[in-house]
Amino acid sequence: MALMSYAQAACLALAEVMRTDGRVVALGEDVGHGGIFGQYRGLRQEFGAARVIDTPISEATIMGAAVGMALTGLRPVVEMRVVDFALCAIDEIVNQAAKNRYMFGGQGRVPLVARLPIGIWSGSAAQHSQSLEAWFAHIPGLVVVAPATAADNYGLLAAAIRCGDPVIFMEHKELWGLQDEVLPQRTAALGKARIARAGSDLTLVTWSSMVHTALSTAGQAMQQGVSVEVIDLRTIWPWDRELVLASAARTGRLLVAHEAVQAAGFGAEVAATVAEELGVPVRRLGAARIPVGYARTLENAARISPQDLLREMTVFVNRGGGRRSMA
Amino acid sequence: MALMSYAQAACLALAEVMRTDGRVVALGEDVGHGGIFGQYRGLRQEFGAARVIDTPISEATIMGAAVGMALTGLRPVVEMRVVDFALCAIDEIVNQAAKNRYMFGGQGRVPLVARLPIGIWSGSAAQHSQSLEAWFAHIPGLVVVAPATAADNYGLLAAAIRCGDPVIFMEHKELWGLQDEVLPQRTAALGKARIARAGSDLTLVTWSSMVHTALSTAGQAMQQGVSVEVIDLRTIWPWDRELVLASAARTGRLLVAHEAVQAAGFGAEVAATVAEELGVPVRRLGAARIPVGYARTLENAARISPQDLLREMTVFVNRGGGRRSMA
Amino acid sequence: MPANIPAANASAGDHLLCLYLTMARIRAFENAAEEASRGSVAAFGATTDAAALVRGPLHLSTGQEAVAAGVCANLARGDYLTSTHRGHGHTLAKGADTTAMMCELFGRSSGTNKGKGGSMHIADFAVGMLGANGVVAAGIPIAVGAAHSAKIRGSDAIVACFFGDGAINRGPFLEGLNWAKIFELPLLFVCEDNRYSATTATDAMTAGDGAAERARGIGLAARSVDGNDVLAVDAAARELTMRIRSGAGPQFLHALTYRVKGHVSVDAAAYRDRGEVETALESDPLKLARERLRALGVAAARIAQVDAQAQAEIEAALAAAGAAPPPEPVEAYTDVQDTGAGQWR
Amino acid sequence: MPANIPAANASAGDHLLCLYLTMARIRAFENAAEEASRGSVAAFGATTDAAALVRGPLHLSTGQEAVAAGVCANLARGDYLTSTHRGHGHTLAKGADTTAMMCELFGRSSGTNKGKGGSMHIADFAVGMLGANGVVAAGIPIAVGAAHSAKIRGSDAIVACFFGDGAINRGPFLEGLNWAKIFELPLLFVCEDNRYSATTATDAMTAGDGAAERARGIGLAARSVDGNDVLAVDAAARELTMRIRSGAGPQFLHALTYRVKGHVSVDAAAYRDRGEVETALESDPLKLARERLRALGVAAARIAQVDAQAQAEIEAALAAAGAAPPPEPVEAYTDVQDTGAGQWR
Ligand SMILES: Cc1ncc(C[n+]2csc(CCOP(=O)(O)OP(=O)(O)O)c2C)c(N)n1
Ligand SMILES: Cc1ncc(C[n+]2csc(CCOP(=O)(O)OP(=O)(O)O)c2C)c(N)n1
Ligand SMILES: [Mg+2]
Ligand SMILES: [Mg+2]
Repeated sequence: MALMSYAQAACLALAEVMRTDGRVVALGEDVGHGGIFGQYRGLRQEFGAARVIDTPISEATIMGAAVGMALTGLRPVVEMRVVDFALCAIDEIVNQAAKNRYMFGGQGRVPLVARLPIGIWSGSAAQHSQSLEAWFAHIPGLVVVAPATAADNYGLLAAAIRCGDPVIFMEHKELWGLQDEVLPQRTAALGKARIARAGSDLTLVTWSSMVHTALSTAGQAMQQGVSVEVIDLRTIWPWDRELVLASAARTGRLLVAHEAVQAAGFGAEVAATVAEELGVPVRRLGAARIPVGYARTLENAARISPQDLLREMTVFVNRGGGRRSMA
Repeated sequence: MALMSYAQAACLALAEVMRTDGRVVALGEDVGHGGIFGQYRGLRQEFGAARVIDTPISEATIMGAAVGMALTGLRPVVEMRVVDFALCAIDEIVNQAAKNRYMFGGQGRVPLVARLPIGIWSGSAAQHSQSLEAWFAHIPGLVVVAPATAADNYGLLAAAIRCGDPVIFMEHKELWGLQDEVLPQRTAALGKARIARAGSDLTLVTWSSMVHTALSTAGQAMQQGVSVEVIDLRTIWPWDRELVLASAARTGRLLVAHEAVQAAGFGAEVAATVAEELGVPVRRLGAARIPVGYARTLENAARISPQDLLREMTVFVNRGGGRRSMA
Repeated sequence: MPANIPAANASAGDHLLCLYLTMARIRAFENAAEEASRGSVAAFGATTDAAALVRGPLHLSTGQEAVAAGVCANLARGDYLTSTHRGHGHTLAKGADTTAMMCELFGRSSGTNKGKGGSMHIADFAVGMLGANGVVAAGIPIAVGAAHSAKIRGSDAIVACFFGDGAINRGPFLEGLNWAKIFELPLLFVCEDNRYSATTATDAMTAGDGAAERARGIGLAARSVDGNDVLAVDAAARELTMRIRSGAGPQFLHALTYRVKGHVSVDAAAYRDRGEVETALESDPLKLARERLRALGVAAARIAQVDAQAQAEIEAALAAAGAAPPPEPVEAYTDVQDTGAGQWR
Repeated sequence: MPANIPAANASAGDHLLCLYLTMARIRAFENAAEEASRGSVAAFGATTDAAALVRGPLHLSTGQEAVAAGVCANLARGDYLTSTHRGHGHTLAKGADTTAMMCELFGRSSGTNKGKGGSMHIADFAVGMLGANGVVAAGIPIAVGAAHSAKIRGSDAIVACFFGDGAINRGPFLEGLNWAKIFELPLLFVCEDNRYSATTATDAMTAGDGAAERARGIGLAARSVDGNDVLAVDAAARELTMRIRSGAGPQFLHALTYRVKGHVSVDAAAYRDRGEVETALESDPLKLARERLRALGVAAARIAQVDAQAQAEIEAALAAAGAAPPPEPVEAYTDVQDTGAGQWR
């Protein structure tokens, strides 16, 4: 058990897997110098330039090459820095990595992990702030992971590398420095959510950085007599339907909150499923459908604030899940 | 009023707008020879190679150049052949076209229409068969259109070219030959759905090619005593919430059906919204989360069949919207 | 079936006959596929016929067989290859089984891809053929990765990467060549230049002096060759693959040929001059090879025998494919992914 | 403020002084921005300070001013320019208002972008500056489109497209150059080669003989120039822009310079040799220009006066930006799109 940062936890997971599995390589821009967030620190020193590969600024080829590596016996971990730049490699993710195994009738497999950090990164404006997990959840062939803690970044990254199919691994850019206790050798299971806080009035499903807002806000809600069960989804696809449905059946209300734009966000999938399966009242809280602006006031308008979340929880429980305006 | 095909209707709309607005140009691979589906037939002859521009196979630059053209006084109509190839131009769509106006504080605007045909195109397998409208609905700055008829392909394409902001215009590859009556000069309004068939037991929201399945199936359902109101959404973003909510409030049940993968598809947005706002029972019917296979049996497994849709409608109405298994 | 790699000590005639068999097999295979695909796809004004046995867009490499045959004669089974949408020839030349390929085009579960891919995604990983690709230029980064992997793993496999003249205008061409060169990867780039990209004459869309010059601008050694002369392709490929095997890094081959048919089988290619095609047919690679074989003293009967062998193979493949069952619908849910696969809507 | 375009009949000294003012203004602007950005962003081990006035990643062009000044001196107001993440210099040199730019960096609604863009998206469409860009190489296709548009519209505007040495390894570089050449567009490509791409020395990531050679491989005429010598850049740009204006099609300029600071303001650039930086500082473009000015007989006092003018402008800009109000939250919902905009969740 050791206290470490979200970035350090990723380094540790990668280092441990690389020590025991010679097929694992890391590639991307600036990984050789430790990555600009320190998420590859020390790896070049330990594993050398042949396995911790600095690449040209060629996102399409970074991802495409990783597919070729994966098909021929390696297990590449691909760094894209921010999901926004991975948009330069979308054909390679969606048409190649995700479909290869199927399209070729299982002749090959593509065991790669693509690290596509999401989230608002203070003051970085529209092109460095997106959360696009819903996109990848929509694509057959992809596993999608969004860890909220250092412990999960450790455990889920290790699990992702071992997965055997392409995993879109979405760290959050404002969590790199977050510290918590990591239990080495404890890999988390893909597809399993975690009840981060138990409660009885409302099930709040969330993931990534929003988990922390949810936990602090749930404490405040409790003071107002509203007991919130917070579920950290951890894996976006496959998401833990059983756990979520069981919780929502128990509490009778479902709220999904995420940093991504609400319109066509993954919250819609969770809410729609719960509505279909249980018929209990559902609500969503996601970002307005606006790009992330630069000025602090604008950026804040694109964020879900703790106040927004608290209001949504308490109003929902107190009104019993009725309509809300189309503001 | 003239009977014409979906492809001809698009040609007509484009030709008419090009005649009256010198800023409109068309560009893409093979548009000079009429487009491989005939959707640009005759335009090169009428407007010349300077305005009907054959391009290299450079999707990123086709889209990026269209952004530069739009910023400097033109109104480009961009051909991508199938949405799958537009994945080679996603940065240009999402980070550039969609965000430009906002990011630069309204200094410029990007009045372009990107034609990204969707849908299963018989026997074309995984990389030529996707329906990705949900992706674009998730991106602030984009309008998303999916016409189901020749009349709408005419009216909505003309409206899209006049829109002033980037429009993702998603024709369906298996509708090119579909014929119906087109009323020239009648532009459709973006954002307005259409009640394609009135009914009282169930609201069925759908779009694109699935509208035709819905209409024929609704007839069969009627014979079984189930009255289905079919709404052709036409514009995916902004979608016509008012019309859908009013209909669902009236019928008391909402079913959304689409050809796209159900998981994180746009049906989730519609279903979640209706559940949130009305609390009426909702269901979705979209494709399984599998790539589209080549063999007919496999391709059919990735399609929503009329039988699937009929079963879903009748079971829904007869059981009163209860649970369904997680098959 | 084994790839046709001429024996090192073969006579000139036997050597060429071996290459000729590969070409004849490709020609026969594609002729049969074209026949079985009538009405396969709606495009270029064609309407579809639900009864077509081979479905979807079918891209034929008729007239380009010498490139596939000549290059692949210099690849071992353990070497890798990536291809394009026009990949039957590359796949056959790399040694894939004709029957399994025909089954794939017929959408049978006995196909190379279990019926999941069809013509545009034909592949046979067992012989190192890592796949045709429906996206222009998308095979390039994959080939780069396969070569990088070989280098990292210390394998002596090399990779051949085929792409068209149109593909050199897509970004991955630049990125892939640059990458291959800085890491000095064991990779042969082959630009199979048939002068057309769909309905467009590629020349007008291509700045500069073409593929080889572009490759040189990125620091690669590049050679041009008459892509209809199978011996010339074979000789160039031999030299380049030997260089690659000796550690000289990536090499580039520009093979000039001609797309005799339309872009897809339903394309009548009305946009080009019929005379152009007729001139091109004069240098049909099979015709040229037959002339050369005769000049080398190979008897007409032996050539006819090879033609007949190729034809018989294809007949057998057609019969097998026609009789094979289609995949069960449940197979639509396999090989998607292990975690969170398939069925869930 | 007007762009500094030296008068045609200016003396050599006045001509250079005019270019020098542009460089001094950029230097002063970026020094002030850097100061105001302390603690702006978490990366390279830095932690953030919520009080930073300039937020987010700040990419400084310190030491590269001669490229912006020399090229833009040859652009008219109606000409267009696209830039990179490192775009302050290009924007100022194109004639954008210093105060509006500083307001933008401070996130004020009086900023060029109304506070919506910040440093990475700085733009001033009024002077033809179509935007910095947070995505490497993304400005290239946009510039191509602007030039194509000028050609179609029969406008006599030309376009300058700036990008870094790292950008030449991304696909759009190839695609954009090819496109510009086949359509013979009025476009000046400027590779501002500061030898680094973030923490990586670009040379090791770049195959072949570099940007100019690569451009030639795609059929463009290309020139290389000492990017720290503002007169050399100016002269080269003059020649190339004149060619473009006379209809010669796209031209390519490779300007060699050096990134004196870290990749972003919080990057201490510990990955490179301090000596390398010190050597580079000896050919600082402002220092070189001052020496040249003295040699041309311009009095030290006149140079100091220009320095003071630049400094005063920036002080005024800082004061105005400090006093300006931030955008109202409601402005977050404007300029998204007209149809189906903003507020809906
Ligand atoms: C990225 C992408 N853009 C467009 C297409 C449509 N398309 C398929 S083949 C083709 C022409 C390719 O030309 P070339 O590379 O010369 O190969 P050839 O067809 O001549 O073998 C085009 C444009 C595609 N498949 N992928
Ligand atoms: C497509 C893309 N990949 C990666 C990045 C991250 N990034 C920002 S600047 C930069 C280095 C760019 O190098 P160069 O083009 O030489 O420009 P310079 O920073 O030296 O001005 C990188 C890798 C990005 N912004 N966009
Ligand atoms: Mg070709
Ligand atoms: Mg640089």
